Amino acid sequence: MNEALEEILDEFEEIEDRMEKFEFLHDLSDELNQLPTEEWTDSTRIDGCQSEAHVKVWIDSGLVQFRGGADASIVAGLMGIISIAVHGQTVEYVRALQPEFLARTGLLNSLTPSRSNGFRNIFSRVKIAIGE
Amino acid sequence: MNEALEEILDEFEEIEDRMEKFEFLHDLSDELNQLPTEEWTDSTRIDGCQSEAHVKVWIDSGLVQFRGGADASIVAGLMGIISIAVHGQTVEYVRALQPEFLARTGLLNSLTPSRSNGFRNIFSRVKIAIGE
Amino acid sequence: MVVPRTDFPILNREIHGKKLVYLDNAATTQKPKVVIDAMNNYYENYNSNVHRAVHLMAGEATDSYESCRTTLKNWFNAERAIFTSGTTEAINLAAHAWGKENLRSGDVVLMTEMEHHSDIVPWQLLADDLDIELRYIPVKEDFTLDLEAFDASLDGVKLVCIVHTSNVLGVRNPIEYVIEKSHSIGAKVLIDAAQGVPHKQIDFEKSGADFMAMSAHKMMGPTGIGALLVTEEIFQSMRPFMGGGDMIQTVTLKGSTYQDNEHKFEAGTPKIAEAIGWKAALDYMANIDLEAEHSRLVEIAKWTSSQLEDLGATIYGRYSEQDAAVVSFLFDNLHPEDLAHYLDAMGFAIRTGHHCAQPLLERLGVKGTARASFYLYNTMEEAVEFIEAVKYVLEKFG
Amino acid sequence: MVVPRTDFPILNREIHGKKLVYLDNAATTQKPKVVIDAMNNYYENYNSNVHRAVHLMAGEATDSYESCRTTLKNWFNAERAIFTSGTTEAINLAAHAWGKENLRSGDVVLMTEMEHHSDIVPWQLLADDLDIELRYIPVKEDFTLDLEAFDASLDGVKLVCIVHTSNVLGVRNPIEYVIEKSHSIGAKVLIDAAQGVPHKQIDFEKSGADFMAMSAHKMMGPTGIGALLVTEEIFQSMRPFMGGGDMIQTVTLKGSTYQDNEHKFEAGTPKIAEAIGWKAALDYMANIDLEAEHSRLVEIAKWTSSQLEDLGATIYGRYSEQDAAVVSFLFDNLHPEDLAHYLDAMGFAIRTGHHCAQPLLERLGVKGTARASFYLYNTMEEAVEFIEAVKYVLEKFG
Ligand SMILES: Cc1ncc(COP(=O)(O)O)c(C=O)c1O
Ligand SMILES: Cc1ncc(COP(=O)(O)O)c(C=O)c1O
Repeated sequence: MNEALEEILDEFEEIEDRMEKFEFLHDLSDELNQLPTEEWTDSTRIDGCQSEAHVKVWIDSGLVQFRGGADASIVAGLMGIISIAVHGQTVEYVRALQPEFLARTGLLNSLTPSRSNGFRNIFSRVKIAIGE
Repeated sequence: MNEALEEILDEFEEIEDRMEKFEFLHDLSDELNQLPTEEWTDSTRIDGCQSEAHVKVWIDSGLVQFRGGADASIVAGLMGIISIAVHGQTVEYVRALQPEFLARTGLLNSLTPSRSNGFRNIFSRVKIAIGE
Repeated sequence: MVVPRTDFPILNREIHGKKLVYLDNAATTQKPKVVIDAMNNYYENYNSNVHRAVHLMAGEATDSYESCRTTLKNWFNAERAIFTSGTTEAINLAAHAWGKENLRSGDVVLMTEMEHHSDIVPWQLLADDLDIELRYIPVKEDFTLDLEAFDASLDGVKLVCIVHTSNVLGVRNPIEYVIEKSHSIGAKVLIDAAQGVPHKQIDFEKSGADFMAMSAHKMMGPTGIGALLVTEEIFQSMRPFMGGGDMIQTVTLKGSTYQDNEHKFEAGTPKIAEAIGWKAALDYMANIDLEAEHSRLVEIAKWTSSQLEDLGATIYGRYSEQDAAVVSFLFDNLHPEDLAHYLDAMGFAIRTGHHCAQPLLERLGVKGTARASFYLYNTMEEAVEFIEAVKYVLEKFG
Repeated sequence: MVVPRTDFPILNREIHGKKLVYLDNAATTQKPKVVIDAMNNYYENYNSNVHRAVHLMAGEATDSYESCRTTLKNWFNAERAIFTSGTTEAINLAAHAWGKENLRSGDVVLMTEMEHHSDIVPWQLLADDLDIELRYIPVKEDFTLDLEAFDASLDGVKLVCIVHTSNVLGVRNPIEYVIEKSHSIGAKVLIDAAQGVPHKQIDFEKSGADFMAMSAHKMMGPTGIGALLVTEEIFQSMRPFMGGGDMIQTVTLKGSTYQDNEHKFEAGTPKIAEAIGWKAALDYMANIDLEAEHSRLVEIAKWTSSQLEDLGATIYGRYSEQDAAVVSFLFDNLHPEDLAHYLDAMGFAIRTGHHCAQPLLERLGVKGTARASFYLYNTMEEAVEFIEAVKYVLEKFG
């Protein structure tokens, strides 16, 4: 796990109050390279969010590129974390990364990939993009 | 309720041991006017017994006539009780009779008319025969 | 009067360290202890298969199971009550067992835009098989059905499928009018009563409906069971849907004959514990003054909606006396999914999304709503706390 | 080793003042406390609808519900596990969702004379709709399938439906042979594993079967739930059976698109508490040495059958190592229904009748049998008591 990600997850673990966690998460959406709404298509859409959530993941010179956008701010914040986790990282590094790190935020009410849980689906999209 | 029936039900209530109840019941099948097996037809068949159970009920000069036959002896015994209850009685009398008296034997495990509970179905057949 | 909250063990639950305020009752309701206990008692004292064996526990289980049917028939004044796994299976049963037998090429099934997916998709699937036409009664700006459009759509209609009370709007539909009008042209009427039966004791026979579908879990009963009520006339015109044990009279290699009672449509080992739990829920409801409770809840919903409106929300509903205490709303500047997460952090359970009624939401011009739905154990205090919480969220994230 | 009988609250039950000896396990099994507790825990602490809401309890309920699927898939090594209300609905699902889509006029479905009604009637109903032919593999004098007749019946066969273990005879069928042979002519195979799965951990993928149906209640789980296991290939060739909530991706008035996972075949609010209870049962089984237990039970059955034979009974079964501990028997001079009543008076629960397998009983030339079936919590002592009780009955009423 890269240092920036470690720091953020440590920070989440330190915050006890769930609303404060959300405030912190809110700020993380700034870390996200925005995928402009013009580029939102069926193929960028993430299932399982009740909001519109889109990501685009590709590999450039062996490094994972991540852009995202969402109309719900919590989803955008989680995209921010995922971006910190994978954007600009090597494919090998991302391959080794397991989605469980998201649980350390303490914000996931459910671990099942499903309609109400797009968070994991976002990360799955990354995994698919690197050919897993 | 006629006297003979009352006596029998009292007797059942006095016997505590269930096996003894069954022995007593066994003897009651002798009280039954037999419906000869030659007369067993689809229309005499009682549903809900696992055994072959047949009854024929008709009215003669205003009095209910009951004949029955069964290859299981408990069913034959219960037919014996029903015969004591209704055979030779007036239609009015039988109309007033409710199947609940059978419960006083303490032998019914279930009160629901169903596949495993032909006893009530036998009595229903009597009720149908008198036009209820 | 509120039902004793202590009857519901789950209400002591803490959510993220906060007291639970459960406002997702249109999705499923909580269970009183008597319901849980009735099922435990079955499993701990007389668990047995039904209808089949002569031993004592089989008799007890059969009596208990069938007494749920009796209770259900009495509660709804219905001639026939077929157990299903819920509203959805009940409507699918109607589509297969009645629709396939009784609808012909060119016949029309008329639904409403307000239907839950469970009362749309079975008919779409049926239309794939039979060459029938599907039509929909539109919803007006005031969230009620367009009855003029209904009147004008009846040509060729053989079946009208209508939701008693909308799970999104809380609006209670004029089923009396729809039934009368439909019958006058010889069409049958199916009522999706999933959201109607939890709040009101409906007289099925008096309603004149031909079919009525419901789920136990939305009326304090367990998951996994529901029912289709039908008239005797409909019952006699239904063909077996699923085949198997318990629904047959005789089976030979050449063919089978079927039971002539409800078992005909209840293939296999039935939902025994579930029926027993449902009966306990109905018995529990019988002790509640449902009409008074309903008024109380609608008042709470009305108050809640007006407060939300004051806070800037758009409200989807009207809260007349007969409607359900379901408040659908949206804020311009706060995504409902975010709101639901923030509220969850404070202990409030609400639902957001399309509520399995996408056509209705499309008509409303939105992708989803936030929905707070109230039930017997909810209090005005909880509504007040809910509004406070929404205010807090708006201040912080709005 | 016997599983701790104290794990099963019901075993303390008294029947007519006598200790319960429950020998009706082929009809349904008793539940260990952990199963009952798991469902209570759901209802008392996180009852909520699944897949739909973001609040905490919805997440917990969804995780629990889906983890039952994971446990099930792992236990059986299956790619796809679709929840149904039981074996019967599972087979009906196969008939509707796969059969209707993949069978053509003239195709043959081959069954056995040993099938439970649940694996006969769905195909008879399907044959009413499609112009398909039904054939049956006969049962031989030694209570096994006539495999030569099977080999000779394969012409035109597209699907073979076979019971893993007979609920009447206890005979375990040579499904390996049947699967291999069927696949060699391109036919699919459906296994009715209702009586197989309680006794043995079956590797679905390794078995090569295409479909496998089962009920939770026969393996210590609750009523109201079961599953159809299918291969990915079959899964992809199945069309939705029932329509409604949870199985759709999008619904419009024009038509709908469906989920691409198992939810596609699980319309409506699922059997949530039931899935949670079933998982607890599977977890409980995982701690039992099933193979050793199975040998122990077959030994008991073999002993029981030989004792009954000594008492003059005709025995329908053979008790080889792989068979189930199910003893079907008949006395010439004592009607089975009478016997069951007398035994009930002494606390013994056995089953009598046609066991939902009328074609098999017709082949055996009898109307019904008495059946004692043993499960994990039964002991050799109980078998001894059972034989004593039968002797007593014979002396008194035989
Ligand atoms: C071999 C067999 N198949 C199917 C079934 C039907 O199972 P269920 O009634 O749980 O659907 C049973 C049990 O009765 C059975 O023993
Ligand atoms: C109006 C309406 N109809 C049908 C359903 C479906 O009920 P179930 O999921 O219990 O089958 C629901 C609940 O989700 C509903 O609110």
